[in-house]
Amino acid sequence: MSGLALEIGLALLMLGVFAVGTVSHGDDRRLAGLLSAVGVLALTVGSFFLEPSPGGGRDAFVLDGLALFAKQLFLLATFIGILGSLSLPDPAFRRRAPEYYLLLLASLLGMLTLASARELILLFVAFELMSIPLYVLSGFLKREAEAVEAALKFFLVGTVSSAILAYGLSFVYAATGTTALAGVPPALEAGDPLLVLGLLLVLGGFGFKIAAFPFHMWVPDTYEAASTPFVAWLSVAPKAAGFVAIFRVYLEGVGDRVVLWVPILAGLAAITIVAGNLMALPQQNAKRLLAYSGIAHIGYMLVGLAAVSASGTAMILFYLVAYVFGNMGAFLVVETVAQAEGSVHLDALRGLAQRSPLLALAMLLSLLSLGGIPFVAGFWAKLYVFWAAAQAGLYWLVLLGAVLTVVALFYYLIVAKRMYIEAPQRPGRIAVSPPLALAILICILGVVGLGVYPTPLVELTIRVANGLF
Amino acid sequence: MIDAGTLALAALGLPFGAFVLLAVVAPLRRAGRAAGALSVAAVGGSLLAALILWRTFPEAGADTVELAWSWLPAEGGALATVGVLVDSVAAVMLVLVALVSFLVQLYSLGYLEDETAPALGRYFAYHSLFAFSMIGLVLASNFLQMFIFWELVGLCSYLLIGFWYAKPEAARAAVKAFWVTKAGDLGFILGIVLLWAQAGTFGFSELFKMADDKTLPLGGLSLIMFLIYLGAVGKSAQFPLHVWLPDAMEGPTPVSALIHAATMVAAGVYLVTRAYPLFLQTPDVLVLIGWVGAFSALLAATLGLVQADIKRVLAYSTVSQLGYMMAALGAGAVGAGFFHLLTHGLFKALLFLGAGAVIHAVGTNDIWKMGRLFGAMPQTGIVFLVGTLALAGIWPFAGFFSKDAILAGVWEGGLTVPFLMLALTVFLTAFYMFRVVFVVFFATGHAEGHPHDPPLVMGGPLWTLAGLTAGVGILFAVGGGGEEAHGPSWISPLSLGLALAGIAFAWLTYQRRAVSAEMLARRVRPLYVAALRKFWLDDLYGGIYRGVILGLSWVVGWVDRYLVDGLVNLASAWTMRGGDRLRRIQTGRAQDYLYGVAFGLLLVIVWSYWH
Amino acid sequence: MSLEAAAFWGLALVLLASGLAVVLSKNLFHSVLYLALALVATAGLFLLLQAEFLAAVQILLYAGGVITIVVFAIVVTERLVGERLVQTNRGIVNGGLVSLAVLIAIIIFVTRATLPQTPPPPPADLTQAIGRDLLTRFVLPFELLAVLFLAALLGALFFARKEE
Amino acid sequence: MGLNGVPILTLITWAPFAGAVLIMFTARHHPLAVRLIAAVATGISLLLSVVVYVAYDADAAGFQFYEKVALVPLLGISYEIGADGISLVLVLLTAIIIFSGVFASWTVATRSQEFYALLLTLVTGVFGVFVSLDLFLFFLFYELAVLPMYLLIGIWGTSAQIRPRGIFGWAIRETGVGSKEYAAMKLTLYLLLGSAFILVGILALYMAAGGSSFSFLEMEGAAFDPVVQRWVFLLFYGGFGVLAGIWPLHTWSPDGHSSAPTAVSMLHAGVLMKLGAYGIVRLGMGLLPEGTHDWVALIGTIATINIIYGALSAMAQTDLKYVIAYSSVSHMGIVLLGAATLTEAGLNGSVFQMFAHGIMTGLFFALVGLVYEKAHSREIFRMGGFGRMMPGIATAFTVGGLSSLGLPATAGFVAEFLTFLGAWRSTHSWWLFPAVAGTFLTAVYVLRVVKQIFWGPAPLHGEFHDLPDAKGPEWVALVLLMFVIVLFGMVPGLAIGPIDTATLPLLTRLGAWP
Amino acid sequence: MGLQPYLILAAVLFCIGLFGVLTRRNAIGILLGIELMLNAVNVNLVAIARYAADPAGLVFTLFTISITVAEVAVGLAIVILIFRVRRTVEADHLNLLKG
Repeated sequence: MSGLALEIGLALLMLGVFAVGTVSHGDDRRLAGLLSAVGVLALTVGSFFLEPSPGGGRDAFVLDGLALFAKQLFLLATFIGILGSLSLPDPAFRRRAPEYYLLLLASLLGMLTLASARELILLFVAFELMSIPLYVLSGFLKREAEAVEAALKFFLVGTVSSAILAYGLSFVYAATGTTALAGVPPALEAGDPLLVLGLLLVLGGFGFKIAAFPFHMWVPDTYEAASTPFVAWLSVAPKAAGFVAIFRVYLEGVGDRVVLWVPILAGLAAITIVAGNLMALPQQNAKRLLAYSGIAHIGYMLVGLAAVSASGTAMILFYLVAYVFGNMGAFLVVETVAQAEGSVHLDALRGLAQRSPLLALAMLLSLLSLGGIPFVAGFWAKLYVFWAAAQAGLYWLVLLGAVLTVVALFYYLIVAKRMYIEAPQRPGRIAVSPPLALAILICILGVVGLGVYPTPLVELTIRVANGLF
Repeated sequence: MIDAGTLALAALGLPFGAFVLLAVVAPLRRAGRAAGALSVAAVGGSLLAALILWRTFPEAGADTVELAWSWLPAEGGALATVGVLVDSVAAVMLVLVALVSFLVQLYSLGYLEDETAPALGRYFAYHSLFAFSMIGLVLASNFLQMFIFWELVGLCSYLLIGFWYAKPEAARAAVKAFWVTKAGDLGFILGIVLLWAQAGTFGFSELFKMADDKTLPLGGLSLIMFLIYLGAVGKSAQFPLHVWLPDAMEGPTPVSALIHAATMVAAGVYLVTRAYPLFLQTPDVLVLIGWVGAFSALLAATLGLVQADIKRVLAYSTVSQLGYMMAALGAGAVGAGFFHLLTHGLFKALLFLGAGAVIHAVGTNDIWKMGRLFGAMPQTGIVFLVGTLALAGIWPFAGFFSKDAILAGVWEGGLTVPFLMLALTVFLTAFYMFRVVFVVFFATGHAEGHPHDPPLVMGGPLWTLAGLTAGVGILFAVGGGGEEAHGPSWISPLSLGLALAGIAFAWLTYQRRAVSAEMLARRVRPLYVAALRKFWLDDLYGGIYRGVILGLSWVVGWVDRYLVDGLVNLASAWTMRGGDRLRRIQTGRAQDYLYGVAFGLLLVIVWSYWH
Repeated sequence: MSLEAAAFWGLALVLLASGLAVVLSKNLFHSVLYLALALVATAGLFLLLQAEFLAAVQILLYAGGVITIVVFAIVVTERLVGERLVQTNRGIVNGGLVSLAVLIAIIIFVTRATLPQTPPPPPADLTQAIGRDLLTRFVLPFELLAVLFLAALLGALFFARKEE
Repeated sequence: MGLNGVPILTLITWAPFAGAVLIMFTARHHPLAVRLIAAVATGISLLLSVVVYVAYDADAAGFQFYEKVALVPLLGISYEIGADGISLVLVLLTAIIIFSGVFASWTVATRSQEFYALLLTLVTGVFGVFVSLDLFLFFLFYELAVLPMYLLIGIWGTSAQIRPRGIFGWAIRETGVGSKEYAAMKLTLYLLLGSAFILVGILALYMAAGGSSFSFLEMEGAAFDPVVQRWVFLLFYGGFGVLAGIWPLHTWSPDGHSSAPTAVSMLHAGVLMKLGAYGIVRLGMGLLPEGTHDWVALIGTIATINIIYGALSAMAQTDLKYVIAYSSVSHMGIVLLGAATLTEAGLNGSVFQMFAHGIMTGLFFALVGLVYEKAHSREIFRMGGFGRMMPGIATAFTVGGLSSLGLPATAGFVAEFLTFLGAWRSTHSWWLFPAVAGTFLTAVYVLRVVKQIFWGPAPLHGEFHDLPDAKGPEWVALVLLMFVIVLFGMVPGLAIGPIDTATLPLLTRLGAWP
Repeated sequence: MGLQPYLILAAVLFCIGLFGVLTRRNAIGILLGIELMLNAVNVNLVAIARYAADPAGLVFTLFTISITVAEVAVGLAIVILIFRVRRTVEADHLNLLKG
């Protein structure tokens, strides 16, 4: 079954990493990481040779356009994440590299499957496979009190959300009488209250994964304490997976009844945007800042979701790609600076433009992209999402989002101020390890490339999204 | 034979060329005397053109010559044009302006010989600009163009009053002059705008034609003409906007002679004369003009009584004489008013230049620091006396005829009370002018240094003007005058008698000391104090400026910074504070995060109930 | 009341009572024991629902596996800390209100739904069907579950292992 | 395409950007080269603007030098540019201001390479806005024109001292009023807030027009629903109004302009504020005639508030740059008042005022920059007697001041006078009176400042000795600007000719002509 | 005997679990609450499967039970780790990260 090629390939890769882990000894076992990077890259490249097959029907596992697109996105993000992780200085990441990468890949396997899952059990298992390694990974620096605490919080919130998700899925199952997602549209058509209840509960579960307000509360703590490259990856890949799952459950094949979700999603989008942006304002820790800004971004994606249309879905996909590049770029620059300065406080970025102009430029571009400024990817992302919402007539939401963008720019500009306006605390360039530099480069190329010429990707996402409706 | 239009353009263009050269070619300007020579030559050319124009005018077949070019294009023809309009009034006025400008500039070469070369260059640049502007005003063919040049002469006045800008008084006086005249100009421009909206044109010819044909819509015309008249009030220093003129004496004396006596201040009178066909449609405004003119004349005369500064006396007398002209216009004696404008231009320029020669010689403006100067500078004394006699209205000097004509005109116009005020002013004028003459030239006193008559470059203009003052008068005395005095025959003796009485009284008081000036002052103490304090008008305006305008600006500035902008800052501070508050829900306790999840769940469910 | 109903209400009573005891008991050890009771009661319910296989799994995996791990963890940590673990509740009113609200919300939906009043006859061989499905229809999640266990194991080991 | 096949508007627009790129990549560590490249790049724009200006065919009217390249066909976004009379005048204004701005900031010392690069990038945005015929392109250029401002002010700006008092004192303290960082942030955020409204408006129009094209010309043909018109117009008015400095959304401008470095203040007050007014006229009035009629009373009334309030605020300031900045607020009132009259004279006056005020305020800020650079003070009442030391600057300042108070023979008069005519002919003729009163207030504060700084004796504390006059490259800026002020004041037909060809079609669309 | 009592029973159980999760001070206590919630899910699933006569629901239950065990394992490992690092499992005391 060629549909499973990527998953099988990944499983083989995990086997290889596992083997390396058992074979290698000593304090530096990063060979596993290298192998993972190469493997994921190979899978990424390979994924572009796969042909999507039309989905639909009652297949539990489909490789339609959406699935393939999502998988490519996960693979790419993981590749960047692994590149970023390769130069992590803490001994734990060297000595325990096989565990680290194996867990990462396990979670990736969960995402890949989740993107294809059209069946409740598969969905749930994939969701859990994605989540459980993340709890471990976020506490990977297990001798640091913060990391462990973050892992516990992440775990507790995550498990409760899993319980809610499972509970919701049980109601969905009750209403449809089948575990296939194909049973959802007819049941929705019938207006079964159990289905509505189930889907609302499921939304709570997914809300945790995508970190929508108020399910977001684990995010800042986890981001602050966990290792930055992992967080960079955590902040994009699982969220993307969450969105794909949402598309599958709430939009695929639902037809007209889809408008049922508009008020809830629009409301969720609104409070997420507002809360995320406001809470980001007073942050002085770069990672926390990015965490809250990430929450706000989820809000913007929810704006697209609230449009419950093919274009809205397409624009979320586009947004996700832009977000992968922009957000990972920003996190990785923070990591680079942190490795040199030993701090992720915003003060560490002071005068970066005069110390390492290119690094500062990379950060600036990432931030501008996140802020939604023209000529970088994020602008189109926001624009397209707004466009989709405007199509759906949600002008109030567009206006709210646009106005809150200004608040967001405030804290992005504060970072820009540190880098460009303030004088450096210390002289000297900041050393960047090659893999990290490569990762940042990929992100920036993505940000600028999409900013300058977004059309092909937009067309692709629209094609992909049209398959859902 | 050069046609009138070309001549007018030449008269206009020469000073402009000189100004542009001086403004752009910095080395020439910094050369000082060369700049002066260029400026004088240019205005001399203008004078020549003006004279030819005057002598050859009217051209055959037309009593007006008009040239026009589009200035503000608009759909369906120009919204406004620029051009020249020459008629007999403009031609005569042109000669006066060019002549006085020429003489004053010449005089300035001597008067300002101590100035540094760049300053002198600047001075003549301004003068060229003034000559251009004033000629442009005279030749203006429409209200808009007149307003443009009207403002430009105001600008020159401002620049020249502030010529010695390092002197705080000069700086203050310049700004004050600008502000006060500008206040009047607000009315002028409002009037123009309203008139355009009413009549659809700015052009004098078109407007006069409409007035002739009775096609001019009369609704609101009174208001319009009143507003336009306000411009004249400011420029011609009519009550209550006369306060800037005495202060304007801080400028160099030749400037006072040219701008603040002979030409610019007369622009208001010229404006009313020019627009007379329109004013004729609004008799109510004319009556107002007459009353205000007469009142200004009397008020300024009383103020002139108590001044110690020779130039200020002359300044008040200028206000007073302008009041005469306005009164004449208001009474319908437009010819008399314009005639007085011309004669006054000559003898007041003469007086100022004479005063300038005195000041130049003794180094002070204070008449009490002068005395017995006639012996030291007899030429100056003679020309000053000529000017004074003309101003006082003594036969056969020019002022006698023009003033007579005005008195007659006002009487005929039925403005009895203004007539009485003007008659009283005749007495006062003679008194305060001869007060100056006696104190400065004849009475005991002591002037510092060694005063002497001015050099030829200053003396020449003085004698020229004196000659003209006397000459024009004698011409009228012999020829019976072009401007007939239509009034009853008792007016001439009355005015002459009043003037002579004034002279006699001044002689008694200041020469013979038979009457004590102090005692006089004590007798009319309230009036004396009021005159000393300029009837508190300056204080009133100062109060309005500081209390109303600056006070309002302080309030608005406060509101802007602390209320309007304060609200903006409040919004941003609240946003930040809101963020700070909101992030406190992020307590760090895992269970509070779980509450978050539970709340989210409830939120979603409740929300779906609602929709 | 049928026997089935009686059994149901009995089991429900036990289940809820032990559930409440789990979340309210002061002694952590007791809580765990009550949880075991609840799980067993659940297994009883499963039996009532004719899911014998699941009842077995429930008892073996849950009441056996989970409880053992938890007890083990308690013992380990108590030894680490060197004192008894006391278990109290915080913000009972708030927690109670929120939980009650959620409960009401769910029940409103549930009561609105039209639900089957009588169970259909059970399939002939349910356990066999489960086994068959597990290895055919649900083979993919089954495989994934293996990876999941691997990852969880790896993680648990990584955390639990004492280094240096 | 373009002029005789030459994409001349594109050249004008992108020449500065090319200069910026060139500066970043070639002129590292060569300050003089940086300036020369900047001067040449903006010089090219200026030259070509004049060429375009001359080549414009007033008889044909409409949008000329048209270029179109599809950008995102999917959404109907294209690179579509062209210029009509209004655009032409504003392009010329921009070219003049930036060209003189390059010279006025010749002495920027720190990080001059980045400074000029950012400045030139910004200018490309401004040019782009004025020639865009695609709403989306318009928006892109608009953002490009706003963003570099943050760094330009933040890095090269100067702070003022403001002691927080008053009723919202704590909020003012908390936000750090007065510092350049505050000003930069406030300006950027405020303007981006405006752009958020604009974006929503543009999207709404796009949807209402069928959702297939952002082209201005195509939207002109669409008849929008009155309700759409009403609300979208309000969005545009609010959004662009921020940039145009309408009361009470103007408070970013004094802080921003005062803190910005010379060339940036020139560009910002001189051109960018016009961009807001241009947006209201072009997009708001041009596309939404019924919406315009709905709101025109409000616009005009707020404009009169701007005039009076701005002038009074300017009078209350003690910081020279703030005076000039508030005078911009006041003068932008004239621009919007002219537009709100919906008359030929008023609209021509409005556009002419955009030009006139741009040049005049550019001159002002250039001068203030010079004064500050030499005297290191902006406190009006600490200075005095500078006329003796810097006669050239004093003269130029006076010329600027006279234009600002609407003295005839300067460009300012023509604009104000036309606006007056329009105001009285409009349906709200009372607008005339505050507008005229504003000119008097302007005379009061401008002459007061001139007198205080340049006239009178030098202050006793002797802080200001031997201050040099402007020199060398700085004169280029001053003379050019003074020349333009006087030229257009004496021959207003130069600008009004082309402007009129653009305002009449606009008025026809608005049903106000004939 | 309909499905409804089962669902309501599960709901009550779920909410008791939720209550535990929200109020227990001890991390292990919270874990126990989660167990109750998941157990409620199982009750739900089995009951529904019974009334739908569908073995898929039972398979689902099998998976949830297994996953629960895995989660508990990871969770307890984290708890033990916390004990080791911080000497406490009081959820209230774990607030190094906040804001």
